[in-house]
Amino acid sequence: MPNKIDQQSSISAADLTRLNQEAQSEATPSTARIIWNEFKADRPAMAALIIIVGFILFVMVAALFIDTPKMMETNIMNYFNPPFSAQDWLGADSAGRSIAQQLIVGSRNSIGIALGLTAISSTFGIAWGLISGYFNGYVDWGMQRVYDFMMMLPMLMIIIVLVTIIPHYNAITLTLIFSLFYWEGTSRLIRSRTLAEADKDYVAASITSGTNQWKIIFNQIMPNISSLIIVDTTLSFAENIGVETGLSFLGFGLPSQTPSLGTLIANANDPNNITQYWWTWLPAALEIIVLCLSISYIGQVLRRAADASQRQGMTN
Amino acid sequence: MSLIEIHNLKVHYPIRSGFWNRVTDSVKAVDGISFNIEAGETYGLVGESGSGKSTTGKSVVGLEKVTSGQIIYQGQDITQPANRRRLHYNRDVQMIFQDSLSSLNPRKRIEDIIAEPLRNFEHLSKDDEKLRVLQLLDIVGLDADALYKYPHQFSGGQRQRIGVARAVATNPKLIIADEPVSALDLSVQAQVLNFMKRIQQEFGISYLFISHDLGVVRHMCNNIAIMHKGRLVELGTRDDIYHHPLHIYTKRLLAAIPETNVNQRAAHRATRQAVEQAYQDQQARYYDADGAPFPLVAVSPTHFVALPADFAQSLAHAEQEVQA
Amino acid sequence: MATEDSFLTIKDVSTAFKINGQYYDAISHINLTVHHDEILALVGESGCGKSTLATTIMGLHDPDETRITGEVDLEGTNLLQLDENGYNQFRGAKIGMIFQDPLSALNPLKRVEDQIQEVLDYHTTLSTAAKHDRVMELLDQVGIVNPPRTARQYPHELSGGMRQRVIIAIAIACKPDLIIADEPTTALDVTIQAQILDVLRSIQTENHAGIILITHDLGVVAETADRVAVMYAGQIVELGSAEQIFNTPKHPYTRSLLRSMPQLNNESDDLYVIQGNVPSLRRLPTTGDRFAPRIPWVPASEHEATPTMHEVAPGHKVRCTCYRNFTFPDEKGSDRV
Amino acid sequence: MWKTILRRILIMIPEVIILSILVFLLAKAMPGDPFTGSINPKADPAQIAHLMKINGLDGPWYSQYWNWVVHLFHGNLGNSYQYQEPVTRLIAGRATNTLWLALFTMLLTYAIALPMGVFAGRHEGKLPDTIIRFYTYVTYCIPFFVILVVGIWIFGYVLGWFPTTGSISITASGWLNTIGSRFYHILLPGILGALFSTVNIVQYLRSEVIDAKHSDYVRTARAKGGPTKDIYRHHIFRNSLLPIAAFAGYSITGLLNGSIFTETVFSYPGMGLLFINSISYRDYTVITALVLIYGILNLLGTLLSDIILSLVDPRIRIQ
Amino acid sequence: GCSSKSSSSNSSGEKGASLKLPDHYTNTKATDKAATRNGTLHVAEPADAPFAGIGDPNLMSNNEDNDVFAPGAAAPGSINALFISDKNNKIIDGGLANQRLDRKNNTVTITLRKGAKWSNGSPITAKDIEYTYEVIANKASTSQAYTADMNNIKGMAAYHAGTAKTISGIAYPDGETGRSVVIHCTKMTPAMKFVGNSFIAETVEPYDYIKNVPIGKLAASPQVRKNPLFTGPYKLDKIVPGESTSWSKNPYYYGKKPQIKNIVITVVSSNNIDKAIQSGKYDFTSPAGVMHGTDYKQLKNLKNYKIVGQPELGYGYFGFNVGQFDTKTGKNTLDPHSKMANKSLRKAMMYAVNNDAVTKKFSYGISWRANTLIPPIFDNYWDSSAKGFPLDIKKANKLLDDAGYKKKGKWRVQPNGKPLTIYFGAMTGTSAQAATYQDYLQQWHKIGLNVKFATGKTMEMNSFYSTLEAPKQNKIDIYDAAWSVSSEPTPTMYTETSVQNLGHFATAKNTQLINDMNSDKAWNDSYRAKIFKEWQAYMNEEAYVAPDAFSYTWAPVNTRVKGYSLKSSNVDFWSSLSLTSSSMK
Ligand SMILES: Nc1ncnc2c1ncn2[C@@H]1O[C@H](COP(=O)(O)OP(=O)(O)OP(=O)(O)O)[C@@H](O)[C@H]1O
Ligand SMILES: Nc1ncnc2c1ncn2[C@@H]1O[C@H](COP(=O)(O)OP(=O)(O)OP(=O)(O)O)[C@@H](O)[C@H]1O
Ligand SMILES: [Mg+2]
Ligand SMILES: [Mg+2]
Repeated sequence: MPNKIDQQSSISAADLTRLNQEAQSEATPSTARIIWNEFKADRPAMAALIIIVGFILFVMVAALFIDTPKMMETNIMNYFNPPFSAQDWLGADSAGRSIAQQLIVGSRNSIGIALGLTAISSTFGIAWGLISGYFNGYVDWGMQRVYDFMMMLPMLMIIIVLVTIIPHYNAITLTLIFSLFYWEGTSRLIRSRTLAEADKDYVAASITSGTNQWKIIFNQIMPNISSLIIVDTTLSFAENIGVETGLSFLGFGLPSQTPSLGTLIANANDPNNITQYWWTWLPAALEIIVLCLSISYIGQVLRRAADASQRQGMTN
Repeated sequence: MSLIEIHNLKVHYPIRSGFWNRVTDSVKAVDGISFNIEAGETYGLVGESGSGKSTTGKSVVGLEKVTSGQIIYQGQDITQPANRRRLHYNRDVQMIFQDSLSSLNPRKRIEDIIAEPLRNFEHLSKDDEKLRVLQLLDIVGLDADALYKYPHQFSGGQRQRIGVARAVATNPKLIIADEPVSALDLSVQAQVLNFMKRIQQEFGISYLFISHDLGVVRHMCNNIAIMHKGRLVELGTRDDIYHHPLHIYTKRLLAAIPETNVNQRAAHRATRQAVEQAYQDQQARYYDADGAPFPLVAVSPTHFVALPADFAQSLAHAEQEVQA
Repeated sequence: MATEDSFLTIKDVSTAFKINGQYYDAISHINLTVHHDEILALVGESGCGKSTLATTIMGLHDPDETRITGEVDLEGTNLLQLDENGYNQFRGAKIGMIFQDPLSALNPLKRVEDQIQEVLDYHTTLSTAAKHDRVMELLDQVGIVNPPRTARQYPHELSGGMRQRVIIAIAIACKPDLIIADEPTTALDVTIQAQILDVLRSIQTENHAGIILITHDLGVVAETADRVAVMYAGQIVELGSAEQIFNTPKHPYTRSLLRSMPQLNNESDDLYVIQGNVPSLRRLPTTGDRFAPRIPWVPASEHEATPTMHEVAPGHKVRCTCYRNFTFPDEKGSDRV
Repeated sequence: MWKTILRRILIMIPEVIILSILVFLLAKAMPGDPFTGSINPKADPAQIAHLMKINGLDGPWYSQYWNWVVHLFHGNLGNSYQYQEPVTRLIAGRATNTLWLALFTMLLTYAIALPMGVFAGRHEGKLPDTIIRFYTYVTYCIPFFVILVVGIWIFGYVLGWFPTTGSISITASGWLNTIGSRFYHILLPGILGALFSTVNIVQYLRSEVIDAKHSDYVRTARAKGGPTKDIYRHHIFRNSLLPIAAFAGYSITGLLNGSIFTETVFSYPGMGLLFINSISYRDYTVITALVLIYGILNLLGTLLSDIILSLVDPRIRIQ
Repeated sequence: GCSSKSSSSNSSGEKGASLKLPDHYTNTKATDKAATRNGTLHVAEPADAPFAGIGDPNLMSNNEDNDVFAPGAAAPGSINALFISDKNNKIIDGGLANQRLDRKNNTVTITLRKGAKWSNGSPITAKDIEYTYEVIANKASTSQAYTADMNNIKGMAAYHAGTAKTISGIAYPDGETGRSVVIHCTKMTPAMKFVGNSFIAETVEPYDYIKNVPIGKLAASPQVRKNPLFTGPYKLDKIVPGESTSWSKNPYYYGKKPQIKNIVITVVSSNNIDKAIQSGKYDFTSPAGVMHGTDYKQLKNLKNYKIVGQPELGYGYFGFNVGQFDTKTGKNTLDPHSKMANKSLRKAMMYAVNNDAVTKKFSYGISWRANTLIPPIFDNYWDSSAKGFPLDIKKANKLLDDAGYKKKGKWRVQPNGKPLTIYFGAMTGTSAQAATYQDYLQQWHKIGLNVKFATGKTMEMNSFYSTLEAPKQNKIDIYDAAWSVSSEPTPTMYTETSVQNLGHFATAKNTQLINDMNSDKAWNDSYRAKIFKEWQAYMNEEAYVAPDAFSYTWAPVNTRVKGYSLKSSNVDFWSSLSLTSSSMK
């Protein structure tokens, strides 16, 4: 009986456009916009954002112009060339390969792994956490058992074993192997927040509005933990840039012909390289630290901005 | 025929314990209650905290898994999810929540919040939908500006009205209002209560009005059920409950309402303490051996009380004599 | 009620909070006295500054974030001049405080007994055994049935009413002269609320304390208060004995509040609704009558430019002159914002 | 309590069984066997086959697995091919080394992290807090092994303050010397490990302290008239430190992971180094045993944390 | 005996190395008596992992154990050895026992010296000689030392199979506690004259001491792990499992009296060995320890250390996959249709490799280009005149052109016109090795051969060998690997029946030559040497397996050490050592 409502209200279809325009002019900016505004207001954060995005783009593009197989060729003459020499301004490694070029391609690979890993593990972890947190009962119970089991696995050991088993592994396989494990932290975080969210009345309201469960999970609950998701994803990205370094150090990382920040830093494994040939590892190590610091800084700003957008309501 | 009939509704939450974590006991949140809600009436459900009011409300709206009993709507038992789906039950039965902030998704704009049930049940065109939302806003006294704002930008009273707008969007026949005003300030409370009454008159909606504030219930409801320990202890018209309470628990609740008449506060306190004393002393007469309320018996066509039949009759007689 | 036996005098107290580097008054120029053996109720809508006044008296504000002026005189000492250590001599000992949410106000990791005993540790030199006895006594006094058992329990094991009793026990442990109860029953049921109020009253009679009872439930005020101060937007708008406030309310705000309560006899009618909202801290009007925007039909000429308190009867004061000719508009208020 | 712990342990059993099968299969799937590439050019293929047989390396995987499980129940994890001795004995020797190192690292971690976290939280926003936070951010971003490698290089080789290999000096005699020598050997790896693992605890503790500072119960405590230092001691520190205690169990996982790096860099003969060696040697029995042990230790760590948590926090009763 | 040429030069110049390392350190300073009597000699054992700690020469399975238990033997690598040998590894009298070969009766008689004792003072007996065979051949034994050659001893096969309780072919002329045993063989071979042959075991086992331990459990027993017995100049005092061993003088040693009170051998990670030496913590690294070229670069200029070295018992080589192993017949067969079956292709690839430059750059002279498949330490057998495969791109191109490998675009194709992709198998190792492999690929690309890493990258050792050990495989066409060889150099790994013949080549000529090495005629040393040289020439000509690099075994020696000599004639390596100062220089 929609006419019942029509009867009760003086508003008719004729007013629609006018009222809509009025409403539009009063519209509150969306969260994304608020965050963006926050960034615009915070100069250092903006700078960090530009630097990071710029750097990533630079590395991605520059790497396209580098012929990796050629770069990785042994060049006996350039053996441990010191930095700031004519050909290699960052010097060369024990095989006479340019560190600068390796750094670019290596960053591309490491960042690529980090991006891929973050995308896969966060997506999976978020979905897992949301579903497990929303459906209590057997679904949650089962998912929690799987989670417990995964938590029990000694991750590093299993990864090493897997890496030795897989014959033709490359950056993609490595990303997939890491993804097997890296969703756990995210999923736990998301689950505990989802548990809290699912108890809120707006979820009950959605149920009584006839919205189906999946829509509730992904359209209603997820936006409410979006700031958590954004921050967590940023921070995991920062962390994931360094994820293959440890494995490379132990000798189970990327194949030697695939440069990465990890393989570069692993040069520090040889104590002689630490001081004598410092350029073989230090730039990569510094790059990781700087990248990770900047990204986590951005993460902090995002958290602040996201919190602010939620807090706004309280003070208004 | 009543709009909705609740028969012997039970909701038990399992308590797990012991070595194997088996279900060893249960919280009897709702333990066998029956009542009917007529079309167009406001039915009050009153009781102290933890007595099972919200659980009852949620069961009626279909949010709670019912342990046993039936809720009959249009001849179907809607405790079965399949029946609810078939009937588009929630199009006809909606809910207003106590906490207006938490019941509105903070990350959704008002338009989306109010349109949510419309999208699921009515499938209107985009413009029609928007128009309907605007009309609803108009009905609850909010400007069109509200359309693209977020819940936190409104005051408690306004938010509660947005909740009402959502609840009436699909033209429901029954709205469960679970303590809709207890979080609100006095003046805002008045605003929302007025408003709910108006909507009811205009749309012919029934309310199941849940509250522990007997003042508000008296203002709103025609029929009232008093709940205690998951059961109903007394059930009757407003007059039955406020002027002829029979069960000691009802009396105690009534006595606890603070009196705004300063001049008689000493007397009021004395009465309250007397009733409290009686409540403490006469547990055995008013409750069964397990401390649970007895089954309801009728003392008049509208008035039921959870007491042994003879005791109930004698109380009713005594009451009549006092009146006379 | 003569002022001579007042032991707490609040003189011209204002408290401002720092928001984005600027100070905004949450309460301004509050004058109030509290006497022994009385319950002074502080009523008003949410955000009127009731809690702010309470915490100002207790000195619980972060000095970096607030600016407090005026004088809080407790038996000759101006509390606002004290340093943290000086204040600690008063807090808990001379002033006890009861908070609204009894669950979060108790340390979840400590047993009830320890939490009560802590006050005794700070302010008395009793032996351990004596403290224990005192704790039992206190629990008994606030109406706990089995003190030894409750003393051993943790807050989460208690019901809301029990927790609130424990908080009260803490507040009265050192027999303070002043007890500030900030909405002690809002989170509780009517029946429990009645019990808690009874406990408060019995304590007051036993200890001869003065109580500041903060609430927005007029029923509670009517039942318990001796004197009432009605607050609006950081100011006291009406002050008087309970009888004065309920029987002959003067200020439009007080009258509006009373009128918006559901009454027995007007059940079929609409309730009165005060237009508008309590302004937020940053939007507080700085001049004129702060309540004026909510009674727009009253001509500006009725209001004072700088409203002051007018004594309309002994002990009964009203802010602004607008009360004099105040009537509600014919149609009983509108629910339009 | 005891019942719940027992039940938790029972629930663990299927997990451990699945883990054991998984691990066993993974180890089998690794290319090569313990005898591949043994560079004795005169080794006889028949002899190698014979060795495979007496080491139980023939037959289908399930029968190998079954044999392994049966032996397991006799406390026999098989023999290490590389070390020619029972895995149990081999690991027992290594485990004590790892245990000492882990224990020391953990104690040191707490000794460093607690004051830092509390201090930062208490002086939120002030200079020391900023410094501590900067330290945690930077440490968080440096790969662990870089800390180790640079640390051993500076303090071990350049300054020569600490031993750089092994777990004990063979010349140490007498129990005092022995303990001293052991301690001396774990000092540097322990310190470096602790510097790294403080990060999480410091950050967590700091925010706990800040939360506690603003909590209602602290306001209550202030209303009691308690001196600030007492309020910090009885309420803020207590309440923020107790949940940290439960970190102890969870941190086992981190310490075990870290042990792989620390022991490799310091040639410290513990389980982590053993694992890395066994991987390149395809010493299946050792690999399976180690992964299983690490898995079980992880489980026990979680259990321990839950128990600690339920002990210190009366609100939590483990289910 | 034929040890004609024993000029024993202290430079190895003629062995092809550009770097000349002395094989001993002549310390002219006087021995510091007090330091020697009371001091401690610190030896570093470079290793990647803690040592296993099996103090029994027949059960230990890796170099590290050999090194950390070395002071229990007279000279490195000869723990509990019966014999001493001359510089050509020929067994000579004067060791713990003497050996007599009786070709007529097919017997070997071994006689212990008088009064020989274990380090615990108990006598060494004939049974101890025999027990070695039991330890190696027992059905339950964990030893890897048993070889088919041992079946040459009568009754051995039966004992090994477990059908006999004792080895019937071993007799005690004067009882088990006597001094000699007689070993009855089915045939005698010239290899028996040399230490390191695979026919006669050359150690003693302390039978009395270990007889109660089942042989299968011996390797794990305390008798072998905690308190093993030795026959050498030092006895084991203490062992920290996996980490270090500590030694003191063995009063029962029959030979030259040891001089230093205490020797401590500590495992040091190969990664850090140069730093450890630089920080002056060790007197020298284990004489047989693995040291890399980069280490040499770091250490060669230290003032307080002298570098001492000698050519390694081993060599690096390239192998070509040219056939398969028939598991039924147990034989390798050549496949004439295989990708690498063309001799010109193989040789061209070898000529394209610039090993002179590579070894110089990456090993600093510690390795050098090998010219044959017999390492130069075998003075008598090594063909110093062999050319091997020096860099010659022109020749390589010509070989390919002539053989019909025409260029088609960037790469050469097979003579039949099909494209040619060659897969190179190499093991993951140090960064220097990685660079070397890269260089190989580049060189091959230069002559137009499309060579790629098998699996696209270097292979982890286990995957590498498990790929190669398959009876038939086509993943790897050419591979780079290394052998360490025994002191008796017969190349048994290249026989028709050997599973170690990873490229599966088998030719009649090769079989013939290897058989000739141990034929009756070969009892004549010069004939034997001639056959060895013929074989080397044949292998270089066919290039089924081609030499890659020879290396030094070398060690930095602190200048306070006196008497350090790696000469094979120095049978008293450990007891010759003394100190010239109480503190490390
Ligand atoms: N999910 C649940 N699991 C276990 N027990 C529950 C659950 N929900 C409610 N209960 C219990 O059921 C009883 C009734 O709860 P209900 O919320 O219906 O009470 P109420 O009358 O609405 O109380 P209030 O006035 O506090 O809202 C309470 O004792 C409560 O503890
Ligand atoms: N720490 C603070 N910082 C900034 N503003 C504050 C702070 N505390 C309170 N306020 C503001 O001061 C005003 C008065 O708040 P107060 O809590 O005293 O009100 P109240 O009368 O106690 O309300 P309620 O009934 O909701 O408890 C409000 O507008 C509130 O937003
Ligand atoms: Mg409820
Ligand atoms: Mg308040």
